[in-house]
Formats: sequence, C-alpha cells, structure tokens
Amino acid sequence: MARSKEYRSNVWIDWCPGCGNFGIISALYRALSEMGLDRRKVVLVSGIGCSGKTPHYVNVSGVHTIHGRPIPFAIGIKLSNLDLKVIVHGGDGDLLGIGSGHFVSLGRRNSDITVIMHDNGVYGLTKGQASPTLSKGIKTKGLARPNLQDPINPVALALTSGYTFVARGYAMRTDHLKELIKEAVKHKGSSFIDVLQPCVTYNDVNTVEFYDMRVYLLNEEEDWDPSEVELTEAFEKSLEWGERIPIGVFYKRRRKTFEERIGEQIPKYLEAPPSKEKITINGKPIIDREQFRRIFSRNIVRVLD
Amino acid sequence: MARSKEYRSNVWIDWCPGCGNFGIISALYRALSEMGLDRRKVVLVSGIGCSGKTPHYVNVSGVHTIHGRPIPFAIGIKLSNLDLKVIVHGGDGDLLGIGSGHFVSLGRRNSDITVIMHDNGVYGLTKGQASPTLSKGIKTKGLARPNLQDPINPVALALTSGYTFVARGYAMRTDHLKELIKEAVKHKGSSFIDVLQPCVTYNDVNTVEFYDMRVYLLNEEEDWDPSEVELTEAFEKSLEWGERIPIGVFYKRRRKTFEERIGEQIPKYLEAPPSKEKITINGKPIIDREQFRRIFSRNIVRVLD
Amino acid sequence: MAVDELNFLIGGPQGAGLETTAQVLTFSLAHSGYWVISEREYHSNIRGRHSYIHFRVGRKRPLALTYPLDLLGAMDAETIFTHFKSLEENSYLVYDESSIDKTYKQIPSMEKHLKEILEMEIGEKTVGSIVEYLRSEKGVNTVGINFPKVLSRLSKEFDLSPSQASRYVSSILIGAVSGLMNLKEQSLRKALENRFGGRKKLMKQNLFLIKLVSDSVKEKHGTPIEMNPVRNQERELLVVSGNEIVAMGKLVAGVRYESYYPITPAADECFFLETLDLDSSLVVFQTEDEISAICSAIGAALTGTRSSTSTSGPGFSLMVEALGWAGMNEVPIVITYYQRGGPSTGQPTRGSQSDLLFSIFASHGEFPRIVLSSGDHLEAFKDSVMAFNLAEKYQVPVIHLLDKFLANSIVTMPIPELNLDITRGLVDEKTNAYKRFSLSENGISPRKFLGEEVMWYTGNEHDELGHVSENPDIRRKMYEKRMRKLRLMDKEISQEERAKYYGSEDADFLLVGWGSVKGVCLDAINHMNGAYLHVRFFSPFPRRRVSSILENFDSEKIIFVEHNYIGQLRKLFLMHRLNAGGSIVKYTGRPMYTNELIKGIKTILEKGKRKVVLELGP
Amino acid sequence: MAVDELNFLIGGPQGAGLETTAQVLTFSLAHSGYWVISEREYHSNIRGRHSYIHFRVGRKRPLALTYPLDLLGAMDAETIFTHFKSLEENSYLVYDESSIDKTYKQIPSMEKHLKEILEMEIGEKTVGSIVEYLRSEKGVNTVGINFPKVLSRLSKEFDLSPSQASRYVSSILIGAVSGLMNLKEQSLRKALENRFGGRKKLMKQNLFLIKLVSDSVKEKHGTPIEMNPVRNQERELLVVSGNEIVAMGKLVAGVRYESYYPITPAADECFFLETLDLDSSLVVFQTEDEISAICSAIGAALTGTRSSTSTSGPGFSLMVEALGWAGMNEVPIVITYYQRGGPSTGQPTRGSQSDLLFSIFASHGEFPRIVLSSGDHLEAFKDSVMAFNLAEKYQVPVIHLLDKFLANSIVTMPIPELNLDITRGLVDEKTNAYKRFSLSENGISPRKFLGEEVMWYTGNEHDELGHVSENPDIRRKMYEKRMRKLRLMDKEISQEERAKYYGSEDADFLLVGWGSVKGVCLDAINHMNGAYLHVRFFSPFPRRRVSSILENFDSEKIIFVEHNYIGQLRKLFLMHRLNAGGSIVKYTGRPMYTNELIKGIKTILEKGKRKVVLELGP
Ligand SMILES: Cc1ncc(C[n+]2csc(CCOP(=O)(O)OP(=O)(O)O)c2C)c(N)n1
Ligand SMILES: Cc1ncc(C[n+]2csc(CCOP(=O)(O)OP(=O)(O)O)c2C)c(N)n1
Ligand code: SF4
Ligand code: SF4
Ligand SMILES: [Mg+2]
Ligand SMILES: [Mg+2]
Repeated sequence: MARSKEYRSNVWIDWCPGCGNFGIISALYRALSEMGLDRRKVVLVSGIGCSGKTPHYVNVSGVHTIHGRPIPFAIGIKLSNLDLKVIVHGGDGDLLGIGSGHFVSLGRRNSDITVIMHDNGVYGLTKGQASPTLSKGIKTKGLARPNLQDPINPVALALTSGYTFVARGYAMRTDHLKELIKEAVKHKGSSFIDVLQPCVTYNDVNTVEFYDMRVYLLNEEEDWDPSEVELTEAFEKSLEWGERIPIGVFYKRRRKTFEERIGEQIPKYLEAPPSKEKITINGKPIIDREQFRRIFSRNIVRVLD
Repeated sequence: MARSKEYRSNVWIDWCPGCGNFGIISALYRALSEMGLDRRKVVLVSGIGCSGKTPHYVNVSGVHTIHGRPIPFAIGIKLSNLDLKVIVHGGDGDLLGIGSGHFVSLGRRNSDITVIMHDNGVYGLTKGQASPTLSKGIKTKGLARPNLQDPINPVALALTSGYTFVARGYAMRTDHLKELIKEAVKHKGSSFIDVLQPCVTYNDVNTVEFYDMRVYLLNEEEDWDPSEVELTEAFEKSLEWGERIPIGVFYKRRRKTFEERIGEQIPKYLEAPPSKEKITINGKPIIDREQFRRIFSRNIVRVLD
Repeated sequence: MAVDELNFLIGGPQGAGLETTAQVLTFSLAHSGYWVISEREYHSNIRGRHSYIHFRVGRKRPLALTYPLDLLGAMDAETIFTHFKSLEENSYLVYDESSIDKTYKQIPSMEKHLKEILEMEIGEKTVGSIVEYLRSEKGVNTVGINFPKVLSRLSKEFDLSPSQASRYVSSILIGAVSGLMNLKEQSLRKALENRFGGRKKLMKQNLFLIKLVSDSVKEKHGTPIEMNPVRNQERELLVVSGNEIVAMGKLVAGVRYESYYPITPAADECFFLETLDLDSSLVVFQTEDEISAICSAIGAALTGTRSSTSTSGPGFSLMVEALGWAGMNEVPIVITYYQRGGPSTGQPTRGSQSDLLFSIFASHGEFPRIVLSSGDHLEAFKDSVMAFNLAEKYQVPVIHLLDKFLANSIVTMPIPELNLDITRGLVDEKTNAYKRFSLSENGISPRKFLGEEVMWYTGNEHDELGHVSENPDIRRKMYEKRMRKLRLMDKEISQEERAKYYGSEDADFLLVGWGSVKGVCLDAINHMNGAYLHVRFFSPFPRRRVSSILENFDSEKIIFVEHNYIGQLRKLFLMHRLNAGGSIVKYTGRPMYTNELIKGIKTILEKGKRKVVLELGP
Repeated sequence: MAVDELNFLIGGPQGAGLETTAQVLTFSLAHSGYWVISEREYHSNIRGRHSYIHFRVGRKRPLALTYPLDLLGAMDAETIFTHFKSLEENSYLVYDESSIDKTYKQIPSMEKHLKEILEMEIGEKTVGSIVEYLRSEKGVNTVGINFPKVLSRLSKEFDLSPSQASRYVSSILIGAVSGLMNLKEQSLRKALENRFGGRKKLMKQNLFLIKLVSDSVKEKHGTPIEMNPVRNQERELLVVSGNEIVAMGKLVAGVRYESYYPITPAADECFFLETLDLDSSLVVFQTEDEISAICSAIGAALTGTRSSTSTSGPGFSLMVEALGWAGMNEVPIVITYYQRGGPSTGQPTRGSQSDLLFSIFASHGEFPRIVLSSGDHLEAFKDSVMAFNLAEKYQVPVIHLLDKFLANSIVTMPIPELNLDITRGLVDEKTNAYKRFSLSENGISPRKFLGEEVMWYTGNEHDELGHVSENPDIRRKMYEKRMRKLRLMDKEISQEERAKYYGSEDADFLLVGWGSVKGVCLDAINHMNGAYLHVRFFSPFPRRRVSSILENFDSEKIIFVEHNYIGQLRKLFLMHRLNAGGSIVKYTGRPMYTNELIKGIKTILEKGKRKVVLELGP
C-alpha cells in the first residue's frame, strides 16, 4: 500500500476552509493509496467549478476540462487506452446542469469509468447560484429569491440512465466514502457516486449539521444488498430524502462494459486499443498498396485491357 | 368543433409513404380540431429530423428550430406569453440524444408545455443511424454493425425528471393517440408522450407488425389509475418492454407549474407576462427618473452640499 | 458519330434507385477506361423529393460539370419539368411514355416556387407537349420508353408483383443510357456484380431489364452517343466519393479514433469507416452530440491516438468551445469540416463555402490553429494524411475544410500513391520531471501521453506543469509560447504547398479560389488564357507566395471565385494587406458549372463589372 | 498638503471583506462629492487567494487607473509582497504590524511563480524588512497598525469572539484610509448605512472600529493625503459597476426576459436584475446551459418580448449555433458579451478584448448582425438601450461587447439621461395573409408576434411564409433580402455614432481603440498632443468616417491600442482596406494603466517601434 501522501500534489488547495471537498479529496487520496494504483495509470477528469480543481491537487494525471464535459473527455481517454483508470470529478452543476446529456449517455454505455459528483446544491465557483440538486423553495445565501426549480435526484437519474454501480456518499464520512470510491473504481462498468458535499460559503441549508442529522448507512440499518435489489427497489429507495437520507451502494450489477462490447466487434481491440496500435513503419503508413486494395476492394475497378 | 382539415397547411408532406409520422400528425389534426383551439394561439415547436418537419404541415404557428433545442425555444415562448399552447414535436434523437439535457430540465420546471416524441429508434433524416431508444444488439438496415449502446427508457426518464404527465402512444392507434394528445395539452404542467413510431425506411425491427403484436392499453387491461399510482409503480411499469408494451397514461399529477411559481414571486406576471407588458410611452422608456431613483436607490448617493 | 466527352444528367424521386443507376453507370464506364465525375443534388428528404445526378464522362479526365446536357434521363415527370431547359439541339431525352399526360400541377412533390415559375413560363403544358416541343422546336432527340410495360415484362419473366417490379426502375435508365452509349456488356456485368455482390437473382433480373431496354433503344435510335474508345494508362481505377476518399486518407494516416454525431454531408465518411473490414482497432464512435464528439476525440488524442471528428456547420458551431480547449492545451486533433449551405440548418444537402472566416476565428480567445482545404479528391486524400502530421508536429487543432460538392461527388481516379510520410512530432524520451508545457524556444513542448507519465491539462492558463496559474508573467510567457507556433508553422510549411499556381506565366487574368472550385476554375482557364491561384491554407496564410503571384496581375484582372456572398477568401486577402480584385460568387447551393463561370469571367473582364453572381442549375 | 487626486490600492485575501472596504470608501468619497473609478482584480477562487482593488479618486473625473500608488492598504502579508514595488517616494503603506515576521514562503496562497521571482529579487526578507526598506530607502511613509490588537479592542467592547471579530478586518483598512484622507464622518456614516442597511449593530461596531483606527492614525500621521474640497455639480451620484449599469440600461430599454447561465463576469448583471424590486414582470431565468439560455431568449423574442442573454466567452461559444438560427429567422435578440481572458477557461476573472473577430464571424453561414462595444459606463448604459432598438429595427441579433475590466469597475457618475428613444421597428398591422418573410425592397419584413397570427419559422432556407424551400431562386432571393440589411444599416446608423473622434484636429498622433481602453486612451492623449479614435461598431463597420479620420495621419502616427495579441481591431481595419499603423497590446489580463500607455506611445513615436507589449500590474 502506497502512502496516501504520495498521491498529493504540491499545489495549494484553494477551497474555502471547512469546505466539504476536503473530505472528498482525503477519501480519494486514501482510496488511491489503499488500492496502490500506479500514478501514471490513473487519470482524473474534471469539469469547471470548485470541484473541477480536484485533479491539480492529486498526484496522478489530471485533465481539467470545460464546464459540463468531463464525461465525454473521459470516454475518449478510456476507449483509446484501456489500461487507464478514469475517474471523473464533477460538480452537480457540471454533471446535472450543463452536462446532464452526457451524464445520461454514459449510463447507456456502461463504459468503465467512475463518476464522483461533488453535490453541494450550488454553483460554488460562480458564487452560489442554485444547482440542479437544490430543493425547490429553498433560498440559500447566494440566491436573490427562493429556488424555482425542482431538484434532480442524482441517484434516481443514474439508475434510470443505466449506471451499473450507483452509490451515495457523504463528504464528512471519509472512511465510508473511501470505501465507496474503492468499490466504484474496482467495479467494471459505469459507476456513480453522489457525494453530499457541504459548501460552507454558499449553501447554508444543506450544511454539515443538516446532513449529520439525516444521513444513515443503507447497509447498516437495513438488509440491503445492492447486487440483489431490483432496479425498482433501488429507485424507490433513491426517493428517500428528508428526515432520513441513505448513503451507501444503492445498486450494483456486472454487465458488459462498452469496451467489452466494442471488443466483440473489433477482435483486436481489447489487446491493442487505439493508443497502443502501431500506425507507421519507418515513417510510412502501415497500410500498403495491397492492403489498400483489399480493404477498399469495393471501390476499385479493374480497367478492361 | 373546428374541422380537422382547417388544421392542415398547404405544404406537401414529404415523409416516406407508410411512415408512422402520418399517424401522429393525423392524431394531432384531430386533437386540435376537437379541442377547437384558436390557430394563432397554438405554437408547435420542433427540432430537426423527419419529425422536425411537423410544424410546416399544420396550420397553426410553427417554430422549426435546431437539432435538440425545441424545448428551450418552447420555454422562452411559453414564459413570455401565457396564452399560448406550446407543443413540442421532437425526434428521439432530438430529445434524448443531443437534447437530453433539456429534456431532463423541463421535467424539473413543470412548465406548461407538451412534448410529443416521435420514437422511431433511428435518426431518420440522416439515414438511419441508431437513436437513443434503439435496443442494444439490434442491427437495423442503416447500421453497419449491431447497436452498441443500451437504450434510454423515455418513460422512465420522464418520470425521473419530474414530468407531471407521462404517457406512451402508438402512431398506428390514432384514436388513442389523439385522446392522449388532448389530455396532455389540457394538463397543466410538463406533459410527455412517447409515441412509438414505425420508420418504414430504416427501422426494420420495430415495425408495425412488431408493435401490433405487443402493444396493449394500460387502462384496459389493468386497473391503472395514473393519478393514483405511485411514482415507483409507474417507474416499474415503464420497465415493461418486450413481449408486451403498455401504452396509455403512466402517471399524472397536478403540481404547480413553473409559470405559477414565477407568478408567486412576480405579482404582475400571470396577468401581464413579458410579451404583454408595455415598455414604452410615446416612444420613451416607461421608467422615468423618479422610478429609476427608487429602483436603484442603493446605488445612489446624495452628494453633500 | 462517336464522342470524346459526354454531359448527362439522370433525375428522379429520392429513394427510387437513382444512386444505383449512377453507381452502375460509373463502374461500367470506369471498367471501360473512361474518366467520370458526377455530383448528386438532393433535398433534405428521405423519399419522394426530386433528386438528380449530373455527370461528365470523358476520354480525358473531366474537371468539372457543365451545361447544356447531351442527355437527360428522366425517371419521372418532375425531372422533365425541372430540367428540360438544359437540353439543346442534338441532345437526348429519355423519358417514360406513360407519363405524357401529366402536368406539373399533378406533381405534389414539386416545390411551390418552381410551379409558380412553370405557371408563368409554360402554363398547363403536359409532359407530352414538353417532349413534343423539345423534339420539334429544339431539335432534341426524344427516347420514349414505356416504363410500366417494360416493368410488366420483368414481372412476367421473373414472377414478380408489380410493386416488387417497380423497384427496378433504376435499371430502365441504365438500359437506356447504356444503349445510347453502347456500353460494353462486360463492363455492365462487372458493375452489377459490384453493386449486388453475391445476390445472383438480383443481378440476373437487373441485367435482363437493362438488356431489354438497351436493345430496344439501340434498335430505334442506334448508339448515337457512343464514346470513342480509350486506352487508359491505369490498370485499376478507384471509384470514390469525397467522403470516401477522406476516410481512406484518414485510415492511411493511422486514425484510430473517429467520433461523430450524424450530420449531412459528413456522416457518410464515418459510416464508410464503420463498414470496413479491418485488422486494426479503429474505434468509430457515434456520440450523443457534437460536443461529446469533439471532447472525446480530444480525450483520445491525449492518449497518443490519432483522432478526429467529422461534421458540418451546425456540428462545428457546437464544437467551438472545446476547440478552444484543444488550442489551449495544444492537442493535435483533426476536425474534418464539410461545409453546406447556411446559416443555421440552411440548405443541409446543398453546397457552400461560407464557413471560411468562421473556421479561422472560431472560439473565444486566441490560439494557433491550422485551417486548410482541399480542391479535389486527390488533394483531399493527401490532406487527410497531412492534417494529422501537421496536427502532431505543431500540436494544434487542424480544421480540414471540405464541402458538400466534393463530399457528394463521385469520381474515377488512379489509386493514390501510399508512400507518404507519417510524422508524429516531438515526443519526450526522458523519464523524470516531465513538464507538458515546457517553455521552449520555438513553442513546441515535447509530448507524452496519458498513461506514460503523470501530467496535467487545464483549459485555464497554466504553468509548465499544466497547473492553473494567474500570474501575469506566466500568462504572458505561455500565451507567447503558443503564439510563437504561428511563426514556426509559417516558416516550415512550404509556401508552395499552401498556395498553388496553375496556368501559364503570361496569363491574361488570374482566378483565385479555394476548395472545390478548383476543378471548374481549371476547366475555365483551359478554355481561356487564364491562370488559377488555388489557396489551400488559410492559417498559416501563405502571404509571401500569394503576394508574389498577385504582383503579376492588375487588380482588374484578379477574380475571386467562391461559393458565398461576401467573398470570404477575398476578405482574408485584404486582411493580409493583399490586392483583391473582382468576385464571382454563387450561393444557390448548386455547384459552379464551367459554362457559367466562363461567361462570368468574360463579364468581368470585358464589361468591367466588379461582381458577378452565378445562378445556374435547378 | 492637500491633494487633487489620489491613486491607491487595497489588497487582501479573497472573501475577507475587501469589497466592503471598497464599497464604503467609494460611497463616502461620492458623498463628499469626489469622483471615483476603481477596478477589482481577483482569482478564480472563492476564498483565500490574493485580491485587490485599485482606485483613482479625483476632484475631476478620473479616466483610468495609473501607477505608482499614493497609498497601499494591505490586509495581509501577501499584499505587501505582491505590491510593494508600486510604492514610491512620499507614498503611504498601511500594514499589519503583527505580520512583520512573515516571509513570503510562509504564505501558501501565493502563486509559485511569484514566489520564484521574489526568491530571486528579495530572498528571505520578512514583511518587516520590506517595510523598513520602503521607509528608509524609498521614502515611503509606513503606517503600521496592529490588527489583532485593534480587533481585540473591538471584541472587548462588543463582547465578540475572536473569530467573529476577525470578520471586521475590512473596517481597519477603512479606518486607516479615511484617517489619512480625513474623510468626513458624515460621509462614512452614509456609506455604512448603505452597506449595512438597517442592521444597526453592524453599523455601530464597524463605525467604532473605523473611528478607533482613524483616530490613532491621524494622531500619528496627521491627514497627509486629505483631498482638496470639491463642489460637485451633481446633487446625486450613481455608484455603479459595469455589470450594474448594463442591467439598468436594459431595464430602461424594456427588457422583460433575460436568460442566463452563471458565468464570470456576466452573472452579476443577471443577479443584480434578480434582486430588484420591480412593478413589471421581468423574467430573469437561470437555464441549464447557455444553449438553453439563447434558445429560450429567441423564443421569447418571437412573442414580441424584448429579450436578451448575458454571457462571456465559453458561454458565447456554446451559443454560436443558435445565433445562426436567430440570423436566419431575423430575430431581434441582444447578447451581452463580457469578454474575459481566453482561450478556453483561460483567465476567467481577468480582462481581455480577444473575442472581436470571433463575434463578427461566429456561426456557420452568412447573415447580418450588429456588433458594437461600449467604452465606459455611460456608453454601456446608452448602448444597452440602443442595442434593443437596433435589434428590433433591423431584426438582427445584436452582440454587445463589453469586458471584465468594465464589468468589474465601479465608478461614480451622474444619473444618466432617461429621455431616450424606444423604437420597436416595423410591425405589420394588416390582418390577412401575413407573410413573416415578405421579400421587401430594403430587406425588412414587417414583424408580427406569436399569438397574433399564424406564422412559421425555420432554420432551413425558407419562402416568404417561413416554409422550407430548396428552390435555388428562392434561396438567392431570401439570402439577398437578408444581406440587403447590411447596406441599410450602414446607410442609416450614423457614422458619427459608430466611431468617435476625441482630441484636437492637429494632433500629433492618433490612438485607435475600442471598448474599455477608451478611458486610458483619453487619459493618455490629455497628457500628450494626441487624438483618439474610438470605434464602437464593428458590424456595420463605419468605414467612411474612419477612413476620413485616418487620412489625416501618417501611418507611423497611427497606434492601435487593444487587449489582445494579434491586434484584432487592426486586422478588421485591414479587412476594410484601411490604413493600419503600429500596435500597443496587452494580454496579461490586467487593465492598461495611463503611465504605461504613455510610455508605450513614446516608444512607438520616438523609437519607431511597430509593436509594444504592455505588462504592468501584478
Ligand atoms: C460554458 C460555461 N458556462 C459557465 C461557466 C461558469 N462556471 C464556472 S464554474 C460553474 C458552476 C460550478 O458549479 P458546479 O458544477 O456545481 O461546481 P462547484 O463549483 O459547485 O463545485 C459555472 C457555471 C463556464 N466555466 N463555462
Ligand atoms: C447540431 C446538429 N447535428 C446534427 C444534425 C443532423 N441531423 C439532422 S436530423 C438528425 C437526427 C434526426 O433523428 P431524430 O431526432 O430521431 O428525428 P427523426 O428524423 O428520426 O424524426 C440529425 C442528427 C443537425 N441538423 N444539427
Ligand atoms: S464555495 Fe463552497 S464548494 Fe466552493 S470551495 Fe468554498 S465551500 Fe467549497
Ligand atoms: S425515414 Fe423513417 S421516419 Fe423519416 S419519413 Fe421515412 S419512414 Fe418516416
Ligand atoms: Mg456544485
Ligand atoms: Mg428518430
């Protein structure tokens, strides 16, 4: 087991003191170190937001993309290099606001990517507007008026979209979160963790106190086996939000990943995916005239002599 | 009751002979005429695709927008003129592919808009690629290889997103579809109809025969009351897809619309929404210096004499 | 009276087999050694609207399409009403005798505006009276075939239902054309084999019909437009569309990741790649939208994969934000951009060259990019390879501009030379303390790929490691490092490669064009004493070379030829302080034809006009 | 020794109350009749990173910021390390005495690169030694205040915990500055009232602290930078940021729909609109992304609502596709576009003017649009009204360019004149056979609104009714109808409005600029015998006027001033066949300062350089 310090970068973390993101990143450091992953083979992909800064703080490769698009970047990375563990860190605005189309699409593919959502109910970095997970009628500090829109239920949406591993964690329970991250990263397929993340600066409703009072462990208090529960049961469970808020793994299945499906259609794919393929011999194309003629035979006409 | 012919425009319908869209449009003509809606007060908003052409064929106002964006256009229209009945016609690619982010967002708002999805499993107008509703492993005519992606379940997604009226129709059952459309348009709030629409040119799997064998009416064969069923039940029902495919209204609730919510924050809104407000008096701004001083008092400093 | 060259057009409703007709004819002609160029015009519609394919066939390689026609093959009445004016003396019309009573009013698929024009011009005339007019007043040879009768012969012979038989209408046209041209049966057979593969029955039935029609046509009309035999230098010819040749180029270049969201006229390229039977693991990935297409292509590029995405205007408009990320992070990706008629959805299936300035300035902020375009199929092939080489060498996004005209043109050409260079740019070999954005002198920082080393990327301004930095000094240095590549590219990429000159030194005038107008410009100058400056790169712009060429011409003798309204290339010349003369533009969405271009050039040169707008073609 | 003008800067960690300090000082100064201009610099960070506000206060209206400083107010050690070089002889430094042992190495928030520079320049120096160096070697007056001590006095007085008290640090700076400047207590009170509204306790506590500090400072240092009294002509002053003045303009113009997706530096405009207490039903709508923002704004415009959306580069990049739909459908919408540092996420909280050419050419295809920009707050106000008028008159999308510098500048100004025209363009009054896109001679087809009549819109090319048409003739006519508006706008919109000339007729040189460089250019020419050409419209470009002005200057005497690398305005001039001279550019993301601009001008004029890159400001 590598030391968790090895996974920290030298960059000063400029989140607000007390921000829930500190809980998330320390769970991440520990998960990475307990899994002992090769730092070069882990790629964190993030969007824009407070959450989007995560990769710079971690000493594995990081791709800090544009707002809402970490998932599409992640897919391109994963599909072309199967060795990589690809982990997305997105804000709730990032993944469920501007990026919700991609969020839904990833579920359909079951690509082997882990999505960790920093769910703080606000758009942190743009000064506290309502994010898609903020409940209707709530007026957090940064809002001029109470929120007009109903919240998206991230867990329900992930289940509906087809993610094969769907969980919720809480930034202040780093032990539990660390385990969730490990399980999600090890899971083969699209995994999603909705992480309840207090934003001390802008969200004065969903605070640490708020969550501490409500959060309970799915598997502790109930007889909950995520590999066994039906999708509908998991969905129903995901609707629980109020006095009690469950955390843990809601649902888990092993299904063919996107990469495996591609592998069935392209024989060489799993062994030599795009990034591993040779494309030149001595500075010339790998395809010679004979190959060209074979591949494109339908386009070639032999001229009558 | 206006005659259904009055709702036809003079434009030649250039869908393929036998296309399921003919069923949808005739249900629409009839629904409009049975409701006797003022032609000027109905606005059809569409995306791009075979389905996107719908507004031109109907003699009510039509806004044929860009691919994936009919919902955002529709929201702007609705929010600024509450007299209008706004109906979106989108393809499955349009609404659940490129436009799925907007699809999810509309549910969160419960804006009083009806969304009719032409669900043909393919991208018709671009020659038959897989749409997000096509099942995995299927190889329709236009595909080079079997579809790699899992389908989105439109009904489940609508339920998860918060639509307050969620139904499925079938293009070949125009009577039933007509009733669904009427009910959806009358419903206050975001309503969604997933219309199973055979594409005779590209989808040789989900054909008329395919659906005729499978489709059954929710309310006929079961004791199904959409105003009563729990969300979870509706969700579970939506998963039924195979030997039997239910059509009808899955779920229905009356909740505050987005417009009503805005009305609570802006007193004048419901009576004089944006398009109805006067903004000028004799070619000058409605805001005079006194009003300006009142509105912006926090920005104004009286200078010491 | 055998001929050396033939201009013909076949038309019919979308979805009725026109493409089969065209493909079989093209392959037959290629098999007999002739050179073909053809372009397809169609509506944004799947079935029923009028579509046509315009050909030019020659013993020598034809460069562009032109009017009038030598032959019009009409599948239906709409084709006749739409195209009869393109026929002149001694040309041929093939038509369906059973449709002679039709008037244009009975054709629902016909667009209102064309009907209005016909109303004014020909009133209530039937197909029959048009045919009669052509025959008697215009001297057109009319070749009537009773389609239903012919099809019922087929039905009987093979026991097909009428509706089954109606699907073979494409072969009636093949038969008629091959009869009049006296195409070799051997060539036709080869072409049918290619079209129908192993499906023997289809082969047989189509061949039956073709021969039936061909024989009867020959009997009545002889073989009046038989072409003089040719001895082609090539043993094999490639029959290929613009979309396909780009796909071929990409594959040769080593593309291993191509993402796309379906859009006309780009999707056929991706579809073609998908259908190939390859040894390699090329991922062709249909994404949920164009944003995802470009983002995932960028992601793939970061792993060292040659990756690209193909699209047209609406898709590119959505890619603009991520393009900037690629610019900021110096990612080599190739965006293949097929222009079509804009703005917005515009004319989705028609051609245009109106996205040049947009491509050059797309995305907020400033970063180096390469924008180049190809003028014909061979250029498109080579450029598809070069695009990847340059992208990796300079670590910039490359926008490869093409257009619908090229995409949907099918030509015969020799199999291109494959002995091309594949250069992958500077890659870091050291192991320790890797800095992705090291502040190098020429602006190029050695690459490494995700998986090989720990590295960071961000769309924010960043330091050498790729971490966010807002320090003004770092900002300036990184900005300048990126922009230095502009100068480097300008120095290193050959000026001759970037702008090509065709024609004699002492030409009377100079055409200046880009992209697919190359063919028609070359065709025009072959008929006049002109020269053609073909601009291939817009960024980095080959100012030196262009300037030295322009110096040889007076401003009144310089004519820009473009498919847009404002004269975008001309504007770019101005921006580079270059002389700019007159303009010939077209923006109806139809290609430029040699005959109208020549007329346009004359109007400018002889009448001193500054701008001519072309509008030929229905 | 009272002064007429003062340049000062206050700095501290983001989120520690700097904005409160600035607001209170500005309101106090305004209340006393002084004119203020200030600009805020901050990181893309919520708490902890270094931020500062730079002021210029005068008895006359200051036009721009400049260095060196007369006063630096430091909340923390990082401020001192970052800014001490901006102090010169006789200036003042206010600092926390308790921080004197700190070295920059102990400051984690400080960016690596600045540390590296400090390492080279000052090594291990502490705050104390910097202060000592300033005092003894530079002749700076150092005003030490023991922050913790002062705060503990506050704690005791009001029974606050230390952490509560620490939130009042902003008032220490207020106290020190107001002491040195001898600000009127009455003015301070007013300012505090405005800041804290009815919250009496806060008022009292802050006032206590301010007086405490102020008195002690006065005691030790007197009031050395007290300003000469002023008799302001205005009875009231507006204290307003660029974001706010635009919001005010929009409201006056009658905006009733504003959609947005949060983004720096645009969101504050929308937030400001949201907080207003209005009689009217203005909908301010936070959408799920910028695509939705612009699409819904277009939808609203179709109902006759004045509608707009505000964004910056990344958001605008996403709007490009829908912009084309608005162009194709001749929809009047206003896009308020606040430029920030690019490309990509770039420098989200820093300024730039690098999106000019992108704005002009954004979206595939061609369509008329208006692109204009404002140079200062008053212009921004009027332009916000004019933007809607022009959008509706010409039925085109209007892009109103602003930038972060303007957005985040707070100035004092008179309440603007409200007697402006509101013109809504041509509206159809007839009832029957309405054609939305009637082919009118000047390109303007009368509007009607959804709900009033049946009408169709489409992004495809269309006929007069708005139905899709692919007819080449219709295509040409509609295309030309739209493009005719270019000429119409150019004819009708006053050239003088579009490009303004400042300075004497016989100036020695001409600065050419756009947007927020106006102030610094005017300031510079006031110090030299120069003139300034302020270009406000880029489309339609005021060629005639600009050309006639340029004629009066030799090329070597024309200097473009812009916040970008390639000189975008200059390129635009070239494109319009206009003379273009040298360039002064800046791209560090910091504003241009009068002192550096003057130096840059001299370098060009005296040393014959063609390009000068400015880089002042930390
Ligand atoms: C296209 C685009 N639109 C808007 C922004 C501005 N922006 C920066 S961060 C952010 C929201 C962040 O919210 P969230 O994703 O929830 O992340 P958090 O800061 O809360 O972690 C936005 C809208 C942007 N960078 N790009
Ligand atoms: C931004 C953009 N991308 C792609 C396209 C091309 N395009 C036109 S129609 C279509 C798909 C249509 O599929 P669907 O929405 O299912 O409608 P259908 O034709 O099946 O009714 C696409 C991708 C486009 N017009 N705009
Ligand atoms: S604004 Fe909120 S989410 Fe962002 S760093 Fe601060 S506390 Fe964390
Ligand atoms: S392609 Fe399919 S969906 Fe489109 S018109 Fe034809 S049958 Fe209908
Ligand atoms: Mg958030
Ligand atoms: Mg579809």
